[in-house]
Amino acid sequence: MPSTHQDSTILTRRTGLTLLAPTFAFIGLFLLFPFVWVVAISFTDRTLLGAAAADPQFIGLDNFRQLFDFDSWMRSGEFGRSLVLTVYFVIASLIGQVFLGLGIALAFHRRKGFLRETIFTLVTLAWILPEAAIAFTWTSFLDPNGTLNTALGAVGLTRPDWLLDAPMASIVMFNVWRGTAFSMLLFSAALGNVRPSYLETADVLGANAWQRFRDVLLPMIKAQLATALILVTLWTFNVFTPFLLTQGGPAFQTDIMAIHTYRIAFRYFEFGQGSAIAVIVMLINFVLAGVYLFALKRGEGAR
Amino acid sequence: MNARMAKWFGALAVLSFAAAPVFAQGSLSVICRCVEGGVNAEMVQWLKDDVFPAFEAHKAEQGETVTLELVEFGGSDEALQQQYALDLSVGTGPDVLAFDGFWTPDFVEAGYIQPLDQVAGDVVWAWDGWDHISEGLRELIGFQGEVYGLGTGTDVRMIFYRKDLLEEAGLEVPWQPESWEELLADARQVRDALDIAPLQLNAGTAMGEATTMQGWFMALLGTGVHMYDFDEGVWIGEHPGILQALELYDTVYNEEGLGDERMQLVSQGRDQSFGSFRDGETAMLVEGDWFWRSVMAPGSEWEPAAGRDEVVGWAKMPAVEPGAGYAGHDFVSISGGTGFALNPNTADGELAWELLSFMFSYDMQMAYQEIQPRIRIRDDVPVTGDPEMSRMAEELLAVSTVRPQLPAYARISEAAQRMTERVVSGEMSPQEAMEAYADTLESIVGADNVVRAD
Amino acid sequence: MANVRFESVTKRFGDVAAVDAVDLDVHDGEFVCLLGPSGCGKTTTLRLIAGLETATGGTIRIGDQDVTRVGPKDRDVGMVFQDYALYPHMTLLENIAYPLKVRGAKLAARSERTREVARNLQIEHLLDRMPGQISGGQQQRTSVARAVVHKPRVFLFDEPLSNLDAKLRLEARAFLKRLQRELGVTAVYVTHDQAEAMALADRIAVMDQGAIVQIGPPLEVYRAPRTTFVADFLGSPPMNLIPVRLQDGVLRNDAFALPAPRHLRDLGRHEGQDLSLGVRPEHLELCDPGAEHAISGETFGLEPLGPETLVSLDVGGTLVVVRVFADEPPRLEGDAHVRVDAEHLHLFDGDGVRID
Amino acid sequence: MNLVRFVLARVGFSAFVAVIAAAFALPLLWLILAPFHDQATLSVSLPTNPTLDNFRAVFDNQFAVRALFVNSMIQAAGAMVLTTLVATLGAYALARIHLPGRDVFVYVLILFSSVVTGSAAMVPVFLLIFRMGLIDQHLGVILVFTGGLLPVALFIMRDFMQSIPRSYEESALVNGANQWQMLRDVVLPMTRSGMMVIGIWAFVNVWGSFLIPFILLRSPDKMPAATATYSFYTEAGTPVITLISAYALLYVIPVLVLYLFVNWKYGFQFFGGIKS
Repeated sequence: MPSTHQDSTILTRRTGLTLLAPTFAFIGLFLLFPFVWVVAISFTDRTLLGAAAADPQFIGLDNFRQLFDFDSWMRSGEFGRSLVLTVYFVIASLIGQVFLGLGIALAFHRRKGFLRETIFTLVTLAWILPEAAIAFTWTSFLDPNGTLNTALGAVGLTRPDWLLDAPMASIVMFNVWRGTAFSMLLFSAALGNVRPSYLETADVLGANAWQRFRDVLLPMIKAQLATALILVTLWTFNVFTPFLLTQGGPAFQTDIMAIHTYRIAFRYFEFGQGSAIAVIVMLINFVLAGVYLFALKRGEGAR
Repeated sequence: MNARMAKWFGALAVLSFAAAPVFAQGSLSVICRCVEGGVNAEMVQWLKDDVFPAFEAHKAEQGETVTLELVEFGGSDEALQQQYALDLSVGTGPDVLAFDGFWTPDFVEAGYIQPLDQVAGDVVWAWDGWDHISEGLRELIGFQGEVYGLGTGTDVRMIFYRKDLLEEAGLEVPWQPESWEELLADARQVRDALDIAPLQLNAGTAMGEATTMQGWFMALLGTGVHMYDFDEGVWIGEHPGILQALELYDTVYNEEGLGDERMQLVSQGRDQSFGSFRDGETAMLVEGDWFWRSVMAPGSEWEPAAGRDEVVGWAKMPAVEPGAGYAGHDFVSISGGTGFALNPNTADGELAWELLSFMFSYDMQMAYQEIQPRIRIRDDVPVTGDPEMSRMAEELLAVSTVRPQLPAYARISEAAQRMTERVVSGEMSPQEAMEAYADTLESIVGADNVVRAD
Repeated sequence: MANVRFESVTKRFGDVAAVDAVDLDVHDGEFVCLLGPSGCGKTTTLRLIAGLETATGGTIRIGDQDVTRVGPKDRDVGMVFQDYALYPHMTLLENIAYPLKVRGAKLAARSERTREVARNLQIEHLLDRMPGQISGGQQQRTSVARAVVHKPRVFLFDEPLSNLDAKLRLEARAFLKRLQRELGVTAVYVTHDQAEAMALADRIAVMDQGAIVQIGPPLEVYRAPRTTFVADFLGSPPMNLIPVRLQDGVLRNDAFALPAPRHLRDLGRHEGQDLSLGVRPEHLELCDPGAEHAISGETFGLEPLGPETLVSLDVGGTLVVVRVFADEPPRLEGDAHVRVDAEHLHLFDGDGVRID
Repeated sequence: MNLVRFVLARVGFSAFVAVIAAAFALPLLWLILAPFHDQATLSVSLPTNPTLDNFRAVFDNQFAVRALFVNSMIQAAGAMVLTTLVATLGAYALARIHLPGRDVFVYVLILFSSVVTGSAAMVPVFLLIFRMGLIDQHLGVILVFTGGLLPVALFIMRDFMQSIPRSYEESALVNGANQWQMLRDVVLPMTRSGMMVIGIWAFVNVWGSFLIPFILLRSPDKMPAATATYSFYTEAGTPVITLISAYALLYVIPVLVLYLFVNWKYGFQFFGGIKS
């Protein structure tokens, strides 16, 4: 019933707006303004260096047209290829992070103690340790003679040269390692809210583990699943850290969108074009978030 | 004197200082990509221990107080370039800027920097140092005949080789291939004898400009072609020479396994090539003199265990065949250079120039030479203390050329790196890679400014 | 102490009127229970008094003051929440003293008053504990202590006993009753439990769909429910309601025919109409088949409860419950027969309104 | 049969835990070992003659030491406090007052922030801070970070806010507290664990960031640790592994300490598991 009390007098509108004022100020200054600037600049040939820096011109949709130049856009290092690679990267990372995060959360659902603390701490550290430090240790981990291959060799598996032979797999692995904590914490909190009686009911009815998950837990964490999907998708689309491992290579095989944009904006200082990419990426993210939310709403409607 | 009095006196001192006549004092800041005890530590040492005290003393003799400040920049080259661009675009920044020569055109076109004489006035041309700087080196930091700064020095490129490995493979040392044919044949011999991939010619985008300078140019110039046609004023997009150079890469990395492509493609590849050379797994490595004087310097991380001077030799990079190289040379090399430019936003252009020219005085350059011997731009400053360095300067500067100082260079350089990467990784054939390169060129400078082989 | 007065108060959430033009007068020192099923508007009514909701229309007065637009902090009321809302980061002492603290009372005065109230509620020995460290009953008392500590003009209770188990609930009920008598404060108490309301209230206001259907002393409401809704809500088990038709002064149904009670003056107006016949289970009596005006039905179930037994009969498709006061449950099988005194019959018209 | 299943489940669980533990711990091995090698490489091995020389060399680099223990600390702590404060107040308001479209609002903000924190928005951010006169000041960095981190912080924080039963605040009001007393005495203490999560998250984001401090700061004595790592690179842009590894280890320690402290004191966890 409290949910109907939308206009509760806990906060007067005035206090509420006062509390929101700093938020609005920061958003206006440091989000809205740069955002509008980026959108505006995506229609110009603005650069940081060279003649166009001194006198940028409005060029309409040329930046976008150039990105979607279908003759060359699938070549290595070009926008189209980068988009395809990003889609691979996002889907693989998403599956990895969300499944692993959910798996760990489920494995330790209603468990306590040292084991849980250790695993949660390790996974969380992978998330929060600074990337400048992490990049080196991962380069070492993936080295042909690195820890990973040593471990693989010990159990009799092949020892690939990860960064050369399987660069995309490498950065997906890295990104899953880095990002699983968020899903894990999210699902762990969501599962914590499931009343034990629901599971016990399922037990009494003789459900096996999978049925218990599908019929009891899954419906209860559906909203969190959507959240995880949206945020992880968004973050993965924009994640730049793999740059520290591969710099987008070898041969642009890991030229994902953030790295691609970085190259255009930083190496070439082509801000117009870089902004155009940023705008497209945002539109894609916008659509994806919309799709997830729509699916969620429909799922709820059907229930 | 109690604390409160001290404060008052301090304030008074500041006031009187501020009220002093302008001509009697000034302050300047210098920025470089250098950190005490870190990157380019020698430059910090030179500036802080030699240049600054000497300049301050020099000005004090003239009755002027000058305070100098060094801004030690710890980021990458790209980052420094970007910071300059941002600062200069809003009219701030340190007075004297450490500057890479090939940045100049882009900065000029953006209107960020101005010629020395516009910043400091005609006093610039009265400097006696100009007599000791050759015509070609004056424009290390220049564009379209204007000079924006002074270069600290230049460099040359060559093939470094492991004497021990070559001997082991039955080659004669000192070694000097006269053609690509010979180079490849000798590399094969080492490969077969020692079962290693002996040769590294830089490729790919991961090492950035190092690929263009130590790899692409060294191959391309050997075919007699440059990236730019200076007579016609156009970029060369397609050319038999380009194809030939790409085929060299193809031969080395793909067809014959003479080189290990891994080191060219992964992000820490250049390091690995250093390590591989140190550990005797690479026998021939195309690098710049910096590799000799700094990377393998005695006592450093990358020095071979047996000692640099014992096991490392160097050979000139041959053209395809004698006389076929750029400008008809038998051997090829390319030179670049970094230096210092003046910030047009400086409060006192004349003073800034005074400092800059002081840094490039004979005495100061000799002092630098003691800290770090290398090829300086003053012809009266010899490379002291390292006979090999002197020999490199002597033999290679004669055949060396420079990059096109043009606004689009940075991007086109990247396109060339990408072209080599596409071939080395096997993504494209040399022909396809060249066509893609020409397409990129057209999108950067426009089809009118690119030559293609119809 | 003060009275509370609602004048045509309305509260809308969007299109829904949770409280619809309610008039209510709670006298000084009176204990009024708002009783009704969930969603009937009783909690909203309470929150309107507290100031946690702002009325969409009408006037609310506490004492002489018009508080319709006054914020909760200036209404000087005390409230016990359903979940107690004890601050988990404060000790019991800090929790109870909180109303004094925000009113600027000095620490010493705060502590003294808090101890006094705590002693009264027998939780003085717990004052240093955190809310998570005490039992539900103790939490409930702490919550009451916090509500009374600053001597508010009105007490508000929002189903304060619903989170307690049955035994504790009875205890707490008695305790609250005593406390209210001792303090003599004006209290408004929201519950959906009719027994609680009967036990505690001076007057019960039964609410349905945002309106007060009936208000009066518990027994009066029990004895003369204004509508079938009230009749059905009060009493456990509730009043039996059987559909009948009034024809020629006789109440007819497929299963029986009873003469209409004569004391109902307005009955004449309902001749030929479908009505509801109401009779409480305790007013039905098992009898022989041949007894006058006996109602027959098939035995449906027996629920022995100790001092009494509930017998349910299927009378022409309607389940009728009979309360039999006897230690030993009656032996019944097949058809059974009951009778009722005319004076205990209630009649409700087609709209469910009582016919007097 | 049941026993077999039980044993299998135990074994499966143990194997799962072992694999997860190894997968998340092994990549960190180098970070722990390399700094103690006299000649570090990218491969992992126990140092044969462990040395602290690398740390000594790192501490000789005044620039890097100052960057880590002063500048990074100021910027990360500053952004942490500001982000947490602004996000907590904002999220609370969003959770408790009805603004049309507030859910979409937060999502749109997150989308914006992903654009703005990317490299494309570097120039407007620089120009903005320049006009505000905050170039080369810690405050400029802190403000920009706060703006960038705010949307996600709001999003996560709102979850914590919504998990507080309203009755706590209502009881505070009925008890006579005004809105600010209610905020101070009830809301803020009750969302402390959420603030800790947001705080750590903001801290580590700033602690590890390179780009923003880099374009907004000028003096070397204000640069944070992420930029200082470059001072352990050679002229050619190749890392000096021995020093980098030692610096990297020093670099992670504050984050580690902060995390362990908060996890021990408040628990590092989300509340209801943020719903969209």
